[in-house]
This record gives sequence, structure tokens and C-alpha cells, in this order.
Amino acid sequence: MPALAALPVAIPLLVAAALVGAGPLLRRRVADTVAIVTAAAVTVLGAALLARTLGGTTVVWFGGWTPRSGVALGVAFAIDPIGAGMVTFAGLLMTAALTFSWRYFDTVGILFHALMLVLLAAVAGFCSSGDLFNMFVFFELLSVSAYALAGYKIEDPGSLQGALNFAVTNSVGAVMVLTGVALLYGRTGALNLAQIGTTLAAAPADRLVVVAFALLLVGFFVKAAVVPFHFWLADAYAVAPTPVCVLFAGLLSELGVYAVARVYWSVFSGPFGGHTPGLRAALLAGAALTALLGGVMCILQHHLARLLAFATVSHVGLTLLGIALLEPEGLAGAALYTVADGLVKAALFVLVGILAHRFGTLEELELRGQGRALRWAAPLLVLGAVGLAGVPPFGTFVGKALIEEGAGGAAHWMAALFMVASALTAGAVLRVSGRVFAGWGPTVFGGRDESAEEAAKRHEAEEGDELRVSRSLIGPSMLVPALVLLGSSIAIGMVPGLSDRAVVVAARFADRPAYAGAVLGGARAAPTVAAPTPAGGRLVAAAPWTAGTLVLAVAGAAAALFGRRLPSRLRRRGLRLTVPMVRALRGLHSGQMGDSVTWLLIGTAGFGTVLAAVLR
Amino acid sequence: MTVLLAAVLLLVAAAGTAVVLVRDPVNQAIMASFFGLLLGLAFLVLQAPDVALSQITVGAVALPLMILLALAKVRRSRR
Amino acid sequence: MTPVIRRRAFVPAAAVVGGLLVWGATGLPPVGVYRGPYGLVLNQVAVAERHATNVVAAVTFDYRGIDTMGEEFILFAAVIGVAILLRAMRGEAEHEPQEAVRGRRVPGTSNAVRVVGLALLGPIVLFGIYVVAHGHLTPGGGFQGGVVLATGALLVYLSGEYVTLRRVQPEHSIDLGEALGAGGYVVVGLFGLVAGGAFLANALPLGTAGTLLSAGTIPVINLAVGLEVAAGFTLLLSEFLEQTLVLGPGRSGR
Amino acid sequence: MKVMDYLPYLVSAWLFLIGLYGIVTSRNLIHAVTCLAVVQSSTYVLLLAIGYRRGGTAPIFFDVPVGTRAVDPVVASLALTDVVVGATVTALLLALAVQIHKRLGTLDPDELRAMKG
Repeated sequence: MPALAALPVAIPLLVAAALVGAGPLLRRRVADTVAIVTAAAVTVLGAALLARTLGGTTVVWFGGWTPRSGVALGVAFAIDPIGAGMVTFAGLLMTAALTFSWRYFDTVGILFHALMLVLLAAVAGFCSSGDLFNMFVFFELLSVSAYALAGYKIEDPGSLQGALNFAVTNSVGAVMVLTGVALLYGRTGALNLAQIGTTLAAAPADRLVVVAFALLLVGFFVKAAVVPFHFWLADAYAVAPTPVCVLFAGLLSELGVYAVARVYWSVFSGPFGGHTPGLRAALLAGAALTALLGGVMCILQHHLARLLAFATVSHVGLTLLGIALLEPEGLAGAALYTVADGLVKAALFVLVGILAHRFGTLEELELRGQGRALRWAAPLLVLGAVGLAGVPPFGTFVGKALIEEGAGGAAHWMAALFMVASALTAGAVLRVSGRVFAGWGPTVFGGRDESAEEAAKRHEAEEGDELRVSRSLIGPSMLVPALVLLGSSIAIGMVPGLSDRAVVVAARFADRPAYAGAVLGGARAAPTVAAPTPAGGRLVAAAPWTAGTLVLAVAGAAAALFGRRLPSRLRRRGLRLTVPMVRALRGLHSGQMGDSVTWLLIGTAGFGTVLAAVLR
Repeated sequence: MTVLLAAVLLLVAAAGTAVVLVRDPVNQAIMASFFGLLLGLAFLVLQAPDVALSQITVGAVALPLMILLALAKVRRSRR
Repeated sequence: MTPVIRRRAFVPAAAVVGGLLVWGATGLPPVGVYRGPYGLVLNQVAVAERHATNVVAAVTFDYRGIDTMGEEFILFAAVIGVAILLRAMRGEAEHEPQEAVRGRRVPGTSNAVRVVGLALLGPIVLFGIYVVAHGHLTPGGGFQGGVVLATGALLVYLSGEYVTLRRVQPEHSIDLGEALGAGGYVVVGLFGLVAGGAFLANALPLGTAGTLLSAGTIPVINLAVGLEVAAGFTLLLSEFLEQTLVLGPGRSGR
Repeated sequence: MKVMDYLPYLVSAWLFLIGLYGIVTSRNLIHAVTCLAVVQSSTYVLLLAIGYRRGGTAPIFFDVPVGTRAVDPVVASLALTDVVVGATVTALLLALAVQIHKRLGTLDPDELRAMKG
């Protein structure tokens, strides 16, 4: 069934073209339905691919150009369960996002649906591809549709600025990726991942390989918003329409991490095989910084979409921790965490979108106590916070437990890092729940450096068409996506034996010779069987840390809401310590395009130098 | 041949620098057109006529035109 | 960051990155030495296998045809994006296009310009079609020819009365052209899947290499891309043009 | 001679960095977008230089027989589509800049930041 592999890309593209062509002849609801059905079809196809690839990597050569004596003439899709899982996940998120937009926009053109479908096709292609340049093409395709979607609310100047900063920074990242691809091509004369990997493995890594790796890494880190490449993210995510945010936060950032994993294990794991400790340390440092800085920025936000945007940064850092271990267990954990956590973040954006739809604002203080009118949403938001914290039965718990186990001797450090970062993000969401639904907490922020006047001004500026819609009741088309997303994340955590199976799948993903054999030999690789670890052990080990996360999150939220009741001396001292730091952090996140690009270059210089030092 | 290539490439580098350093956007758009033309020439010398044709139609004509049109719009509304 | 701090931070970082780039590039073979194997193999086999004398076209539209499909949709997405981003402006512009254009036309297009423009139109369109149609034989193809055709359309705009033209030429036909071009590529791919066993597989007769009707699917895809690029760039140019012409004279102020 | 052998790579790196310098120091978004086009062009130079073969013809065997020494067709294919795509991305950015100017009346990134609060 080679058809299956190409269809998740071909179908949405064809439907997108048909929608634009049929344009004015279509009614809004017809376009909605067609788009939702298409996204659902991609989900089903992805699931079918997933089931099929569990037995071995599916390789399809476009145009029928199979390789000749190890030289790939055409482009291949090489799909394994992780890639197929990402396709399914993307289809599910897209279905939810499009369902949500059924009632969300008063007026939405067919062009919106077309762009969403192109984005879906791009993600499917990106996760299926076994060719470096082909990955770049789909990377560009998903970026370009994302730029346009981020700027969709043209009435909102913030939206336009966010989109421009997003587009410029990510375009520079894309140029870096292409430069890396070109360097590898100059060395190996190949674009197929397996072929490049095989050629490079024949010799130890030299300067060209190191620089090419650094460029690819940085280019993908820009998309993943790893610190210090994250400066564009909050502005873009905070202002994009909610259905778009569902995809951005749930999926797009994680794709950058996926790309790093794919490229490392199919191409670079050979030549860098002897340098894993150094590389691991460098990647772990970047990931830890991202997780912590994202978490801190998250609790500093009063705009709900910005808050969730920084939660995304933090959790991308956590996902990257799993990859950075450079072990199959960490990879398996990262894969599960990506999906389970992405579902939770998407659900949170849906809930926040419901608030915006109902109350016309996303400023936490303005929403204070208003949530009483939407009582049923409160438990869902709290549930989302629990999911962020990685508490069972959420799938995030299983992913986290795997990553912590993968850290081996450093498992405690890993667990502590997870605890702090996810307590920050979960605590922030709990704080929001308390303030919005129960009316708890002060009416101003302690230690804040933004006056109420400024907030009101910004709010006014940000109020676009989507916020000025009639405050209609919230229909099932908005509620159901939230329930399904949260439910799916819980379901992932409840599949028996999932973590063991994930480790087997990840071991195959990380097995470069087997991958090359599957692609270039034209045969299905026999699944590598990893030594099974008792699943119970890792879950038990993660349990106390998880309890700690919950306690910290609740305590943090309580401190933010009821901090006034603390002795005033203690409070003042705390503020004196934190306020300058907070001010500095906010100053850094200026949202200025030149700043983002400067940081991008500084980060490239830093990462490049470190990699050159550890990989040579 | 190599001398020709080197000469064209140095011109490309100089023109690219000029595109960046010319701060007036209208002059910059004209410079960008010139830069696009030189790039096309370099691609011809590198034996890539397909790319050269693409570069000259896009880089030297269509893109500068779009920039000029965008500028015209911006200037008009500035008054 | 203030502009001064930004510049001070940029220069050393750029120096390091530049050093890294050059350091890495010295690991490449000297310019003029290409060791392959990819391109060398293709240069040997492509003409025989694909009956296309332009190997670049064979690579673009067949061996790596899926890349080109992706690139074509990048264009598609970008054009939709521009249409979305400029949509409100169009709504605002529609209030008084006639007066504005009249104001523009008096100092602007003279009859002489119009005549020269229209006289140039024929050759440009012919050249564009030629470039698209001969893509598999000689340099050119859908991308380049499409842009040439779009500049032809621009000529019509410039030498004619823009608003009148807009009324005559239904805007939707350009959308339709774009959709047909983009969708056509996918349809060719699906046709290959059904008839040739793989997505984008060639399932048409190859003909004699070097003749116009040869190379199977390549000219067909070229045509689809040509349509898409021509329609896409026409839309892009006209979106920007609409801003300026409908709203008044271009170069003024300052 | 060593420098001559690597000159195209140097030019490519230079275009990349000088373009970034333009973006970082730009006082006008349209100017910055044009600088981004310079950054993008660095990859075309790099790609074509990598595929170049001294004394090779274009990989078009219309007038010359197959087997003639020719440059790499793959990089030409990659660069050719990228040129068109790069331009459309630039068009998208220009549209954003035009809209920003319409909403806020300025194109200066620093003024825009001040406005955002």
C-alpha cells in the first residue's frame, strides 16, 4: 500500500486547491465541513500508517525512482511509528482546531481553511520525509502558511508585528537550515538522509560536519523556540487566532525538536558516535535553560495567551531534555510527552479561546471573577493544569517517567528539573483558574511594572474582530474539542504497556544502520528488540516527584493569589529580590525584530562554538 | 573563466553590501534590482541558465517592482 | 536593546558566525570540483530515462518532483497569505476608485506609453509561453515562464485603465488559474499513483527526446506550474498595485 | 590560489552576514525585508558553487551529447525553485509591512516597539 504514504500530503493539498478554485460558489458551512472531513481523513490515514509501520519502516519512492547501488535518485518517504504518530497527532489537532473555528469566527474566508489544510499537509510531509532537502521544503511550506495564519487578524497591529517578527526570524532560521543542507550535499553528494548518514559514518566528524550540524540544529531550534531563539514566539502565539494557536502550541514548536531527533539519528549519530557525552551536555544545558526560563516567563504573564505561549516554550525545553539524552528511552519519553503534552496545551488554548469568545478579553485581571458565568469550564482548566504537571492518568506522566529513567544516574536532577518547570507552568494555570473562576486574589499584580492604564491600552489595541464578536453562548463545537483533546491525553496515559512499546519503537528510530538498510536496501528492517525494562519501576520512581510538582504548583498559585496575607516584611523582601530580575527579563523580551535576529546570531555563535569544542 | 567568475562574484558581494547600506528604500529597491541582475549573471557564469533566468525575472524585475509598489503605498499614506 | 547596544552585540556574534561558516566551508572541495555522485549519475541517465534534454527540468519535475510540488504550494500559500493580509485595504479602497484613478491617469499613462505597452505585450506573452513549453528541452520552464507571463499581465495593468480592466477581467479567473495550477500538479501525482504505481510516476508516453511533445509528465507539470506561477505572481503584483493605483499617485511626498 | 578556490563560499557567507546586519540595524521594515532577500540569496550562491565543475557546460543536452562534462543539475534544481519561493515569501513580508504601516503609521521597528508598550 504505497498509496497510504503519499495521501496525507496529497489529499489536503488537493482539497485546499479545490476550495480556492471553488471559492465564491461555496457556502461557509460547506467549506467548514469539507475541511473538517479532510483533517479527519488525514487522522485516520495516519492511524492506519501507524498500525502498519509498527511492523517495520515503510519506504516509498516518489515517481518510482528506487535507489541504484546505494545512490538515491529520487525522494523517499521513510515512515516509522514516530513519524506516523506525528501525522496522526497533527490530523487530530487540526480536526479539533477546525471544529472549534466553526463557531469561533463570525466571518472567515475559505482562504483560512485552505491555509490550514496546506499547513496540515506540510506537517504530514515533514514527518514522513526521508530526504533532507524534502524536509526543508515541507519545513518552508509549514512556515509560510504559519506566517500568514499568525497575521490573520489584520485589525490588530500586535498581530501584524508578531507575525512579521515570527516570519523574519524563522526565515533566517530556514536559510541556516538550507546552508547546512548545502554543506552536507557538498561533502556527500546526497540529499537522502540514509545515504548522507552512511557516507558520513565512513569518516570521523570534521569541521564541515560540525558546522553543518550546528546550522541545522540552530535552524530547527528557531522553530522549536529553544532559548535564546525564542524571542519571536510569544508575540506570534499571543496574537494569532485561537484555532491557529491550538496548532502552534500543540504541534509546531515540537516539530523543531522532532527534526533535531530525526536528523541526529539518521545522519549525525555515526560521525558523532564518539562524542556523545559532550554533545549531550551541550544539548541538556540548552534544554534546561529553555524549560526554566519559559516557566519563569510563564508565571510573569497576565495575558492568558502569552502565558500559554511561554508554557509552550518551557515544555519544548522539557521535550528536548528527552532528546538530549541521546538514548532510546529518552527519545521514547520525548515522543510520548510531545503528543500528550501537545494535546493538553491545545486544550488549554481552546479553553482560553472560549474565555476570549465569551468575555472579549484575555487580560487575567479583567477576567477576575467573571468565570462564574462559565462554571463548567473551571474543572477543565484545572484538569489542564494537572496535565501540564504530568500527573497520572495523563500521558504526560508516562513520557516524563521515561525521560527521567533515561537519565540513568542523573535521574534525580532530571526529575527535579521536570518538577520545577512543570510546577511553574501548572501553577500559573492554577492561578488563572482561581482568579477567573473563583474571583480569588488581588485586583492588581504585586511587583508588577505594568500600570493598569498600560494594560488597558494594550487590551484596546489587541481587541480584534475575534474578540468583538457577539457574546453568544458557547456551543458544543467549542466545548467538544477541549474535552476530546484532554480525553486523548488521558487515554494515552492509560494504554497498557505503552511505555515499553515506545522504547522499542524509539530504539528502531535511533538505529541508524537499520534505518539506512530499510531505505537504501529497499527492504523492511527487522525491528530491533530492546531489552524490556519493567514498566512498573519507572512509574513508581516518578511518583513522588509528581506529587512534589502538584504541591509546588498549588503552593505557587496560592502564593500568587493570597500572597497578601503573608507577613509584609517577608513579602517586601521577596519583591525587592525579584522585581529587578523580572524587569530585566521583560526588557529582554522586547518583541523587536532586530533584537530577535541579534539573539539568533548570538545563540548561533554560542552553540556553534560549543559544538565545535565538544565534537572535534 | 575563473577570473570572470571571481570578478562577477566580487561585484555581487559589493552590490549586496550596497543593497544593505543604501538606507533610502526607493534607492534600495533600484539597487536590489541591480543586485538581482548581477546574481543572474553569476549564475550564468556558473553554468546554471535555468536559475539565471529565474533570478533575472524574479530578482531583477518582479521583486523590486513589488517593493516599489509597497513603498508607493506607504509614502502615499504618510502624507 | 537600543540600536547602539544591538549593533555592538551583533558585530562580535557575526564575526564568530562568519568564522564558523568559513571554517566549515573550507571542508568543502575547492570550487570547480564536484565529486557527486548524485548529479553525475543523473547527468548520465536522465536523458535516456526521461527523454528530457534539460536534466535540470528532469530533476525538478520528476526525480525530485515532490519537492517542486511542495515549492509550488509555498507559492500558493504565500499568495493566499498576501490576499488575506491585504483584504481590509481592498474593502476600504473600493469607495472611490474612479476619482483616484482619474487623478492618477492625468499625469501618468499617456497614449504613447499605452501603445508601446500593448505592442510589447504580444512578444512578452509569446516568450512566456515559449519558455514554459520548452522547459524540458532548453533552459526555462513553468517557474520562469510563469513570471514572464505575469509581467505581461502587469503591462496590461500599466498601459490600460486599471479599474476598467479589473471590471472586464473577473478577478476570480486568476484565483481559478492558481487553483488549477496547484491542484493540477497533485492530480498528475495521483494519476501516476493509479496508473504507474507510485505518486508522481510517469505514466505518459515518453516520445522522442529533443522534441516538443516528449518527456511524458514533465511538460504537463510544467504547464501546471506555469499556470500557477503566472496566476500567483499576477495576483501578487495586482494586490500591491491595487494599493497604489486605486488609492492615488505613487511617488509623492517627501 | 587558495582564496580563489573558495571565493564563492566567502561571498555567500558575506551576503548572509551583511544581510543580517541590514535587518538588525534597519530603521524601516521594507528596508529590512529587502535585506532578508540578500540573506536568502546567499544560499543560491553557495548551492551553485558547490555543484560547479570547472570546464563543465550546463546540464542541458540539447545541443551537446550526453556524456559531455556538465555541472551538477541537482543544485540548479534546488536553487531555481528556491529563487521563486524566496520572492513569494518576501512578498508576504511586504504585505505585512504595508499593513503595519497602515495601522500604526510608521515602519521604524524601534518606534513600533515603543508603541506596543
